[in-house]
Amino acid sequence: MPITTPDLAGAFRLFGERLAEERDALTRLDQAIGDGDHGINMDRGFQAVLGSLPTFLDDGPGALCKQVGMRLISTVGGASGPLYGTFFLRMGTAMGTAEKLEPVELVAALRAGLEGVIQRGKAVPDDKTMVDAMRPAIEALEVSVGGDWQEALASAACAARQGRDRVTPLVARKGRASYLGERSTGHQDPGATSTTILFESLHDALATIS
Amino acid sequence: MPITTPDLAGAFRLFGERLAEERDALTRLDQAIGDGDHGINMDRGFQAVLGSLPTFLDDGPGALCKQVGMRLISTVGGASGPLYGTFFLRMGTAMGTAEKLEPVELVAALRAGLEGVIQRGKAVPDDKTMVDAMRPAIEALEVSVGGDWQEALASAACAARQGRDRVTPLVARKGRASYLGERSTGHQDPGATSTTILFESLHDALATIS
Amino acid sequence: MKKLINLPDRVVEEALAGMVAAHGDLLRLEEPNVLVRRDAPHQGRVGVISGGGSGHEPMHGGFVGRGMLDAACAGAVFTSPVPDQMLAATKAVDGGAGVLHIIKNYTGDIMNFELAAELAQAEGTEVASVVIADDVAVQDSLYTAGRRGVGGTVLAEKIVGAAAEEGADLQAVKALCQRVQDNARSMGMALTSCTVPAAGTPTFELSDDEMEIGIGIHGEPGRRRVKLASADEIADMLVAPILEEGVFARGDSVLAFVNGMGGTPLIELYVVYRKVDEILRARGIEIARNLVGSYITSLEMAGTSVTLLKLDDEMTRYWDAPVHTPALRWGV
Amino acid sequence: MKKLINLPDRVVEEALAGMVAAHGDLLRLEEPNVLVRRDAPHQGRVGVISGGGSGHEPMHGGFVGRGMLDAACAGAVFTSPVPDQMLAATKAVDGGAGVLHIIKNYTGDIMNFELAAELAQAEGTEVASVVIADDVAVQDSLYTAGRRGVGGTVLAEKIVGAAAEEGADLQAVKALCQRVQDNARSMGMALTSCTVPAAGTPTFELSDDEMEIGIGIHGEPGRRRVKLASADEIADMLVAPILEEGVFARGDSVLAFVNGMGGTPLIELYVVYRKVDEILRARGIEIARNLVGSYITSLEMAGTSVTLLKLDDEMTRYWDAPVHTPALRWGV
Ligand SMILES: Nc1ncnc2c1ncn2[C@@H]1O[C@H](COP(=O)(O)OP(=O)(O)O)[C@@H](O)[C@H]1O
Ligand SMILES: Nc1ncnc2c1ncn2[C@@H]1O[C@H](COP(=O)(O)OP(=O)(O)O)[C@@H](O)[C@H]1O
Ligand SMILES: [Mg+2]
Ligand SMILES: [Mg+2]
Ligand SMILES: [Mg+2]
Ligand SMILES: [Mg+2]
Repeated sequence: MPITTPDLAGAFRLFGERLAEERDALTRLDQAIGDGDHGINMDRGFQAVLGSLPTFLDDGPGALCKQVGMRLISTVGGASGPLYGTFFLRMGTAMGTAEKLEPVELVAALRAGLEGVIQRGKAVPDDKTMVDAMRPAIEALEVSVGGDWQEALASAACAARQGRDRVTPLVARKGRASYLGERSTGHQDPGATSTTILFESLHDALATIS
Repeated sequence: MPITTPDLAGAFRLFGERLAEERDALTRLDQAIGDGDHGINMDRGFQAVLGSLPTFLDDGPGALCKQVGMRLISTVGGASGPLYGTFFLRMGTAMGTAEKLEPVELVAALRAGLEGVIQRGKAVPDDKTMVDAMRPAIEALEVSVGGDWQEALASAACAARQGRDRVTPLVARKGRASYLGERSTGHQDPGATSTTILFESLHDALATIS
Repeated sequence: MKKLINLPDRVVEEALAGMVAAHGDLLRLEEPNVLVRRDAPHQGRVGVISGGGSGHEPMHGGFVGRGMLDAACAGAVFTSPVPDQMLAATKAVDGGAGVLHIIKNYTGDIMNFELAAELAQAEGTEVASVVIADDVAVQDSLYTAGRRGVGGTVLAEKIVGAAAEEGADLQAVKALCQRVQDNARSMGMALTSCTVPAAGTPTFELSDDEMEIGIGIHGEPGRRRVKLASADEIADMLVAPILEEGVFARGDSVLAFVNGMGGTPLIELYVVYRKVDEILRARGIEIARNLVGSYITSLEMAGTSVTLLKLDDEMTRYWDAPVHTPALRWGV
Repeated sequence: MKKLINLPDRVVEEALAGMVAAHGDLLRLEEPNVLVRRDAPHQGRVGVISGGGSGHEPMHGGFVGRGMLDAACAGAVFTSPVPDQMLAATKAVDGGAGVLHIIKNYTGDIMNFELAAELAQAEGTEVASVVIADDVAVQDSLYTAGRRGVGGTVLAEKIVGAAAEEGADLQAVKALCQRVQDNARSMGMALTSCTVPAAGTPTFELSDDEMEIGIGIHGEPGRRRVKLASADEIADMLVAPILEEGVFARGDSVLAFVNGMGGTPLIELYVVYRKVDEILRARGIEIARNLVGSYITSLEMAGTSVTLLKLDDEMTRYWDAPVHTPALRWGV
């Protein structure tokens, strides 16, 4: 069963709600190795997205994703604004004008989003950024999307968590955390954490679709 | 046995040492109803006095007192500088050029000092200032100076303590403590406390003289 | 005690040395701890001096220069200077036309300035003095020490300094200063206490949900301690008692001065200014001039004070006149 | 959290409203949260804009006016502005001669400014940009986010703004800005943390006997945490790594900028300046110009930073040129 615009909007809504719940936790992570605003930033952006979501539903999942991306770029700021904004923008572009998406098309769009994030932020693996959760999650989807959709989504969320945790002991080399050098080791990356929440939300919202 | 310049200098030295010991306690009293500097001020002034004391001993007790007063005026600042400075200056003027002092002459000089403090600060009884310790101490000396000198000095110190404590429940009406209005009640006045130390020092240093 | 200092007893001397190192084009340092305008005295012109305890920077030393103070005496932290200082300052700026002493109304300041004036007059210098007592937090009474001198002092020093710079005589300068004093009212508050370096512990303790309303500039406790409130509520609490004085009426032009106490950042002062502007606008009082920043402080205390000055044309003109000091500069 | 604010989410908007209320003669406010020089754009002149997270006041909004910035974009507290803001600012100041973006080197600032520049160029405005990265506390590396932009930004905005005011073209203005960047080095420290209003708790905790050396301006932890030291020792710890860079040599003329982090009073900054002056003097480096005060802050953080800029004649002349902004003013 293909994924519709309302399905995707529901996943984004769930992501926004989870971000609101995790706002303070994300901010605390950012206080330790950044400037203490990641939860605030993401929540501000998704409050704006959720407020406008009903008006984003007219033109298919691609238009939805693009509008989410633009809204994030216009409201989040900081590093995460352009990065998540680009992620959703590129997803939207990849989706084109399709009215519904097969899972494999969604996965391809996620890959395009990831490429956009990498292009914009120039993070390489193990720089300890959101990319370290995003890439394994999407790779997991890519290998499992042919099988059970629910399991594919579960493995993506799991891979995001593992990626997030795998880089916790590392020295950050991008973003503000990089200023800390050795002192960044042992701290969980806020952006990798919010990305993990994204893939958990995709699982929880979309696993029941097909 | 009359009081000599070194006798008086010894009393002032003892007062200075006591002020150094009580510096923090006096400052704490001033933190509660003033600006937290009375101990610091008095200690700074008497450090300067004690440093110069050996050079003040050449010309009799009157010159000694005047020089102590001038030194205080030049080093203490705040309210207590001009007040204690005037006190010692006027004492010195009252002593004239006498080489030694009978107790009754010392008491007359203390009275002149008190009048100077009142003239400069315009405090009336129960304004809750140093005057409320100084006046009863000097009055006690005036009534008892004809008898046993040691007892006279003890009664002065005791009267200073009583005066200091008697005004603790009152509302301050002079100096910074007056800004507090009702909130000044229940707090011991810093200046009345340093004055009490002065009369205790006079007792401890001069009681053994005659 | 967390401060950028060396020995607590050396703070004032070292800060003055830093000021002279940074502003040697404007200032010179004379013994004992007097900052003097570099080119003072000016023959034939009235000298204007002030002074007080340290810990209120930039007041007063930061206001020495062209068009404001000719000299400032720096006492120990929160302690009035000694008469030797005011005497030295008076002599250093005496150009034969007399010297005005601008004195904040504190018992110590009054007495020490009085002693210095007596000495200066005995040496042949004409001295006039004006006492600034603009703090509405304190009851105005003949039977107490009276109101404190706070934010109005900064405005008086600017306006009066400009008049002296233009050559007004001692009587005129004194009358103008008195007019500024009579038309200025202030009220302050603190979110935190401050620590006198030599004392080492905070002057008072405030818990996390409390603030002091009606605070002075020496860490002396205020009128009352209340629960923490919003910036808008605080602006109301400060402006209301000022307006109750009956000095300011609909149609008046005022100078509004929102001051930081030392530990409060500028972003918060603008939040307060916004509300002060709104309150006055609603009352039909026009803010013709303003000053927003930390100009009369209380060490690292967090908090703010509001000063309003009812302007007339002469005051406005002198406020706008060129000034070049370390802390206030325009027109030059 | 003890602050003079209303709702944490409204701090930036309300502070901007306060700024415009206080400085309406210099500034206007455009959507979304952009402070624009009142009389911008100037036909035929290069526009200079900057911007960044809020919480660093007076930077950047306090530097908008004659001879400095034409516009400043205010992000959320410690969060880079969004591209819509830089685009609006760019368009508002575009007088046909191009617009310079002065960007502090933070991942977020870089990316958001980049997006805005792409959009502005697509709309036909020529945009050049210079990235300020003067913080020696951070290792300079191609493989990380690189050095932060801190105190040098203030100096760049002043000097470059003066050049644009005088009519220098976009290439010249950009080259000058790059030269300021290349010749400026900074290092900062914190005695206390700060609290992002929307977070409500301090970004880090320091015990009473600790300080952070090599701190940024966003409450991000520093290079190392050490025992509290004296002002002189701290001045040494800040100046030494700056001098190790090899940019400053005996005989050089520098601008020395001693900055307060927001919660540190001026008296302490002058204590630090005194020592900085002494250190440089001993090295044969002349302080030809100086700036002492809280110009690039980190909310209410207590602490200080030192910036040195090696001056050449052109930079000195532009530093001295008239400036009229809320926070810096001289010559006018
Ligand atoms: N160059 C980059 N590429 C990818 N992700 C990055 C990059 N720089 C930072 N990030 C991510 O952004 C997160 C921080 O976001 P946020 O706190 O909202 O922005 P800021 O650092 O501007 O305050 C980091 O935890 C990290 O995962
Ligand atoms: N007008 C006055 N007359 C007499 N004593 C006064 C007067 N004003 C203040 N004092 C005394 O001075 C003391 C405070 O001295 P101190 O703290 O050194 O000066 P300051 O108040 O200037 O900080 C008060 O406790 C009070 O006893
Ligand atoms: Mg962050
Ligand atoms: Mg006191
Ligand atoms: Mg005092
Ligand atoms: Mg940020």
